[in-house]
Amino acid sequence: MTQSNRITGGQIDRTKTLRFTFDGIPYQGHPGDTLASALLANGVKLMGRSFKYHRPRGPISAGSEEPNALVELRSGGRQEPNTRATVAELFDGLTANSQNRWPSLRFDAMGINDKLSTFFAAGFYYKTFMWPKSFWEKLYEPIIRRAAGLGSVTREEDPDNYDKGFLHCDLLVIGAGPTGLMAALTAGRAGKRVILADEDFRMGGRLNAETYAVGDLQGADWAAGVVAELSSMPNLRLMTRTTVVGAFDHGIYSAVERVSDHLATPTDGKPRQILWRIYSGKAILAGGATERPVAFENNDRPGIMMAGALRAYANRWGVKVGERVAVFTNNDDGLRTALDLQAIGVDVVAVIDSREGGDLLPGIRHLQGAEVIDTAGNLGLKSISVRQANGRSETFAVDALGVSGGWNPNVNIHSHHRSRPVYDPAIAAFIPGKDGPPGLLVAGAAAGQMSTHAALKTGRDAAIAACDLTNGPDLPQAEDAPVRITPLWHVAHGKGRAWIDQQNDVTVKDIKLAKQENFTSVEHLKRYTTLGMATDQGKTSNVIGLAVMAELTGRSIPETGTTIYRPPYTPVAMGTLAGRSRGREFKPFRLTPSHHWAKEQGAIFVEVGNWLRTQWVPKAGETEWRQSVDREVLATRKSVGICDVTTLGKIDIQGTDAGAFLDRVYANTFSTLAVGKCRYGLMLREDGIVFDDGTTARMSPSEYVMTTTTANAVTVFRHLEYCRQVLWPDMDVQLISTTEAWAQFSAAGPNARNLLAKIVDQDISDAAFPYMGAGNITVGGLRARLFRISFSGELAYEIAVPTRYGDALLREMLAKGAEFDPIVYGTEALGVMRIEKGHVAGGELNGQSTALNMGLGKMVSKKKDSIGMVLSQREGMTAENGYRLVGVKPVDPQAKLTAGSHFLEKGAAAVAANDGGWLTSKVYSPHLGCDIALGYLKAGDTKIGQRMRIVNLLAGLDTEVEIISPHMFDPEGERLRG
Amino acid sequence: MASLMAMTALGRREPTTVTHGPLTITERTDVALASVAARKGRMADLAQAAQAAGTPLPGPATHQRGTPYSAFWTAPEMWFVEAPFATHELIAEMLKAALGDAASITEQTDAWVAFDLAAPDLSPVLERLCNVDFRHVPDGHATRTMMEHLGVYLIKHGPKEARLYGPRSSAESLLHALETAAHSAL
Amino acid sequence: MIIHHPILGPRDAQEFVYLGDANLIDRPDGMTAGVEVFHEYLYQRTNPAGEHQELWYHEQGDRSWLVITRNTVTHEITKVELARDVARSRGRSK
Amino acid sequence: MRYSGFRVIAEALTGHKGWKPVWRDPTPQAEYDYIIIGGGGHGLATAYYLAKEFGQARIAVLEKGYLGGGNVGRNTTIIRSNYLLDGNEPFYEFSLKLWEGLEQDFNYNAMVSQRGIINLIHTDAQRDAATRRGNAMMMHGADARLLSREDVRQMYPWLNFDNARFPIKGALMQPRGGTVRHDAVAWGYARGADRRGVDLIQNCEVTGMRIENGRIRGVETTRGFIGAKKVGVAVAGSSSKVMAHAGMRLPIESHVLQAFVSEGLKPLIDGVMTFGAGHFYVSQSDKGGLVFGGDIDGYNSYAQRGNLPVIEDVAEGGMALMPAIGRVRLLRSWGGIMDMSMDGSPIIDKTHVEGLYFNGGWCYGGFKATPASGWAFAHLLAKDEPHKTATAYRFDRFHKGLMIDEKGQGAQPNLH
Repeated sequence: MTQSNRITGGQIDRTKTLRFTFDGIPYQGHPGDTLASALLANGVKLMGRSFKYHRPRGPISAGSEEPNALVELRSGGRQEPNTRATVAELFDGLTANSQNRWPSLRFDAMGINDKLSTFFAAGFYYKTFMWPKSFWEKLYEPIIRRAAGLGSVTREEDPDNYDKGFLHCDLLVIGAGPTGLMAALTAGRAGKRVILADEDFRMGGRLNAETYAVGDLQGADWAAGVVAELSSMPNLRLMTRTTVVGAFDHGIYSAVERVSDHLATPTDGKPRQILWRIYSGKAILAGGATERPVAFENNDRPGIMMAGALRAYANRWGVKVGERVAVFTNNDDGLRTALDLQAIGVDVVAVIDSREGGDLLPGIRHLQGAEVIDTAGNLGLKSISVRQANGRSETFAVDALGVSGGWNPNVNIHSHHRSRPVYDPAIAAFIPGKDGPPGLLVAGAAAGQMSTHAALKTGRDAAIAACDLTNGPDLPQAEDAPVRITPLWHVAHGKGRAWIDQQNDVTVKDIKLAKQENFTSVEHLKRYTTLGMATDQGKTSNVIGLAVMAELTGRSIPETGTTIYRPPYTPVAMGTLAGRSRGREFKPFRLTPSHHWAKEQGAIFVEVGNWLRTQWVPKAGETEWRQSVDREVLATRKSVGICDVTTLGKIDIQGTDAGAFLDRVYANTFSTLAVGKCRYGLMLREDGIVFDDGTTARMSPSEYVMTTTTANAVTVFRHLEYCRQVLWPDMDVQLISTTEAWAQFSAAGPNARNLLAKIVDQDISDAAFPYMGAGNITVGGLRARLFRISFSGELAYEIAVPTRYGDALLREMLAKGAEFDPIVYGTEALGVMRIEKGHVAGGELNGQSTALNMGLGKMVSKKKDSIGMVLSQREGMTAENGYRLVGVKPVDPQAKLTAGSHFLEKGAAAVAANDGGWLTSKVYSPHLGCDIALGYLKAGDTKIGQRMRIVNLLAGLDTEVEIISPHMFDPEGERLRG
Repeated sequence: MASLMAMTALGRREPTTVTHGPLTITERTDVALASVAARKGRMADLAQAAQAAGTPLPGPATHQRGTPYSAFWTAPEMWFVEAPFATHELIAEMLKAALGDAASITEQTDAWVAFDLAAPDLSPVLERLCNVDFRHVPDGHATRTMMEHLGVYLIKHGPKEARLYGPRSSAESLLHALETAAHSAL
Repeated sequence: MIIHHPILGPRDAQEFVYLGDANLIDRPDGMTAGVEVFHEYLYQRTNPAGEHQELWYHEQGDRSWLVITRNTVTHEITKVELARDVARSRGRSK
Repeated sequence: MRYSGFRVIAEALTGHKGWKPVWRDPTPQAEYDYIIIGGGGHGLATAYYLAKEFGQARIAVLEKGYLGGGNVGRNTTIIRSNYLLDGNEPFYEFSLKLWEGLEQDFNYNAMVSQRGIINLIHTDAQRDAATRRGNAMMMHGADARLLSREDVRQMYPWLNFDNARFPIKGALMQPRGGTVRHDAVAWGYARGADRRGVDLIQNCEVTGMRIENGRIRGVETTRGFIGAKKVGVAVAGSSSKVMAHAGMRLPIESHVLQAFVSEGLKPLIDGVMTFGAGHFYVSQSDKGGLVFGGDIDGYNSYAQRGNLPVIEDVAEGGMALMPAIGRVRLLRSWGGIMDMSMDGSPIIDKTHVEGLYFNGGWCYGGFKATPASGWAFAHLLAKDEPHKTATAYRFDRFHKGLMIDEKGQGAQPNLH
């Protein structure tokens, strides 16, 4: 199809032709086109359907404020719903489809809603669909949900990459129109580090859409010249296709750079978009202004658009939207459109000017004191009805109408800190109020300075102020026309609907109804009618909406107030906000020193925080995980097993006060611990709840090595720093984490010592290295550490070497100890053995339990002050019948237990009143030959030996169990002292 | 000295070098590292001993080169000291001998993976990874920062070269992040 | 937010971990104070809408605990001190 | 006037001339029996139930801004009763039952929609905790189901099952959980209260409390002194500010919680879903927008706006769970001020001042609690004793060591 509406001029490259399709129909355009300008050039005005009434719609703007021309861009995993055709850059092979219509854009069955619109008044759904009760979820809501929404989402993963980054500058200039260019030029020439960002793919802003001159150049050419100079400055960073979307605290702004959206697919896996966090000294908002419509009957037909947009399509894109055009305006800017269009030979049928008096435009039918009262044309504008000053009405056959209700400064970013814009009657619009983001200046049209001269001047002056300069460049000559406007918000006429928020189908009638029902506060108006809640966030509708409410209530616009804009300025893709943190890269991996060995063995890994730990190591022939775990447990208890325990937190604590410090942070005492020994330590929070536990060894009079649980390594370290810096700042204590510096392995089982004896250079006989001994040793001359501690209840040691030797140490232990058939066990077997021994871990250390609950009450020393000691004595935490840790086994050894099941007395109903507690951890014990568990049971210490039930209502399980001591294996601990 | 064979943080026998266009990333396994923290009220003694031992103790956010010891500031009255691994595998013991009880000294060599970054201009890659104003900060700037959820130390030796210390267990994730950023930016 | 670290200068607040009201510095002595006093210390907050002194930890930095004076309505930060110095000035020692 | 489908049709055919104001704009009287400070969800619900269920008269609600302008107007609209602890579960289950009959009760369609909520499970420890929780819920008469990985996959096959850093292993589901049109809740209660004679007074900020010999006499406001026999405070987010008028410090900090909505989309998610390996929860509104959120910003704030790191953190969680939403656009973000309490659970209690009652500390639990909170607070105000489902929500629980700490985080509000 030929570009029937393409005319001469504009900033498009006619030497290249781009092919694209819309709803499957092929069209052609040129580089420099947007999807909207290209479709208009091909005579296509109908681009979408509205949300509620499914009214046929075309674009009303040429920018990011567009509420109507939303399409599904691209396809497959790249399908992009709700994309504004007015900012989608044309590329060869672009495919777009209309959305929210069925079966087709021209014939949309849901158009029936428009005929029934009287039943769909604002908030009607709050008043009905309530009977019968069940019908809402079964009937009404499913229908509403199916009908709702605009574009549709793919179910495929987005194939493109996204990236993030950080930028720093003295001055961030938001918007590269005349204001922003002048500001950047001023600061740039002064040598400041400047970032100039603009959402458009061509800098120059409105100058690209206007015909008038700056200096002795066309505005667009002047802009190109400035851009060229700025590009040559090393201290300048020009960012086109970059929208500053949010203003955050202390000069931080977020910006989205669309790196590849103008390409069919990103080149070579480069990011589609980048989220930049910009750290600015100062910032200047030079975001320009947005033209707003006037509400009149049927003002939403394809072909009716903002006068400035009509002008932009002609001047920038060489497109005449219509053959016979009219303009409806309440201000001088609308007249520009008429003159520009006339100048390029478009038939301007009439200018409908709602104002009385003033000069008449030469050579154009200029009707003053007139208003457009209605329009006709279903899928595209055919005619408009005009009521003239004398009351006579006349109909004009036109296929395009430009509407100008005045221009709203783009205050959005300035209100991101909840600063309320203030009304300026001189331009009949809101300008930035007080208490905007500190360091943010506003200039040009965004500040209500509407002429080109004012833009250039305030842009320069803002840069001078922001950068503490004394002067700036001379200003080129430019038009300085005053704003002449007589506010007209809506045309009072007839019974038809006059649209205010076109996407959400909010009409003047809805505002009237809201007023009638006393939803008169602007917040209620917005929430009740959905005014300004659409994808354009009310850029074209909010102001006229509240102005109409002001008229209806007889209040002034300032009295009526305004809502504020929230981030983001324009919608931002989730992928961009997530950046590289996706899929497997969501969080970094932490790998243990034995990871590569375990991978060779085909081990199964489990996520523990960011760590990947070996869960079990299957051997040939093992088909079910329990086989592997049982084998690992039995082999360990029979001979020796090795487990990588590197993930446990290790903290080096040094200083002459280290012992006294540990007495404060642990509930039990460490200052009395002998050098070369270690001790189990219990750490409380200040509220008396158990925080963490682990063994801590004294390596020298002034050096301790603390171990923490894997889960709390970071929080314990933070807590210790807090204690030494904030609570006891004069204690001589220094801390550093050594978690990753040492590869640490547990060797457990009757042959643990025999195996290690073959590895280490020192005598580790029971006499030389007794239970709970600790010390520095060597392994073949290599510095190492040995701790005789046991989590499994076996004769056990933990041996540590510098991490780089961890893999070799493991292989060495397996090789040199071969005669003992050592096995490597994972976290599952570890869990089995610690539960058999009744040691608390994750399930018991739940942040809700006291030492008393765990049966460790005696460990909390009252002889000294320690974190949590006092508050652990509160009545509610020391009750006789409180939870106590118990062991549990089923009466029938075949019966299965589930962690999370609850205790009930025999015969008691499964209701909360009878809830006795719950199972915290459960495993199968190959030694006891049945499931065993630990649990917190009310007054559990008095119930040892009793029979109870544990129920799991989720699985319908109800099992008789025996309450036993948590120390289910070798309760006397003979093995570990062996 | 040890009979055990070392494995690099990336799980190989030999240090890894990867290049992405102009960027070269080199894993450094030949650096010994230890933390040195002044004991309470002993800063003067430490400074004296350090000077005698030829151990620089630079000011905040600074790295200072020396022979055999280089060092960078990590916290108030605390530094990381670097030395050649071949001669200083026992760096902690050596420093203890040199600095006495004026400081708490802890082995850190294997707590970290070290990457050297080299390119005609490192800023385009680093600005994708961390909020350090790499273009702006002076040579010898040493700071802790975050890259892809990982806490790292970044030392700027010049616009073309930097040293990165990251948590050893996440060496592969960190390298992946560096390569991804390089691919994206260069 | 940007926190002007007394030693390191401006740093992104993302590097810090927040704890809360700086009155947590004034921990009572557990050997003399009872539940009453500790309850007041640990649980009760002034929670002002305005200037607030609060504890932040530079976890992804130099591990300093800081006392930051920040306006909870505007987020403006007017003062940043090392918590250790503040603690000493409030009479804390060993 | 009574709302109904018939009424909607009749009005439509007669040009909607008959619709009456949903509430009056009364001028404050000199004195009331009950003054409720706070015209948000909880305050309006309290007034509604005081009038309707407890037969009280002469009630006023004082709102400093507009009705429903508190957190009821800025939240993610989720209702559920999937709590673990005895102190909480009966109360939230009571609330869910009230939700289930709410629209017929106050004759306003708040679109209570029980499309189910699932909490995803990614580790064995999470499954154990979910089992404990699910059983606790069922023992309190609530509904719960434990879903397998395959169950979840059947519901949402397009979630990240094959390339996940923390694979989905199942979920705890509460089929009766869901969402409600949040503004409509405030409007429905307001309309219901107004029709029962409650004076809803907007733009009326409380600036002081008149307390004589330990008894409340009334409140100073921007519209003058208003006397009252009893005063109930329900201003979550501003609790510390208001209670300071009575010289009280609270076990509460104010924190900002951001929430987000995407552009309107054709149906993608039916129910509510929470990610178990990151800070992300999501549902889809009847209008088509994805409504989602994550963790609080984490520092004391009254600013009603948040910062970028949390937005990124939430988006990372969203993309990790739902790789298909890469091109879905975040449309709007907002911030609500939460009363973060010292154990993550609320307070509904008397104070040391006779006649002064407090309702707050809701953390993120506030919206779903609205009906029960209003009912229980009305009960306390009218009968001077706590409602049976709210007996644990006392000030002195911290002193006695009876914290209701669902997350086990202890006395640090920003971790709850």
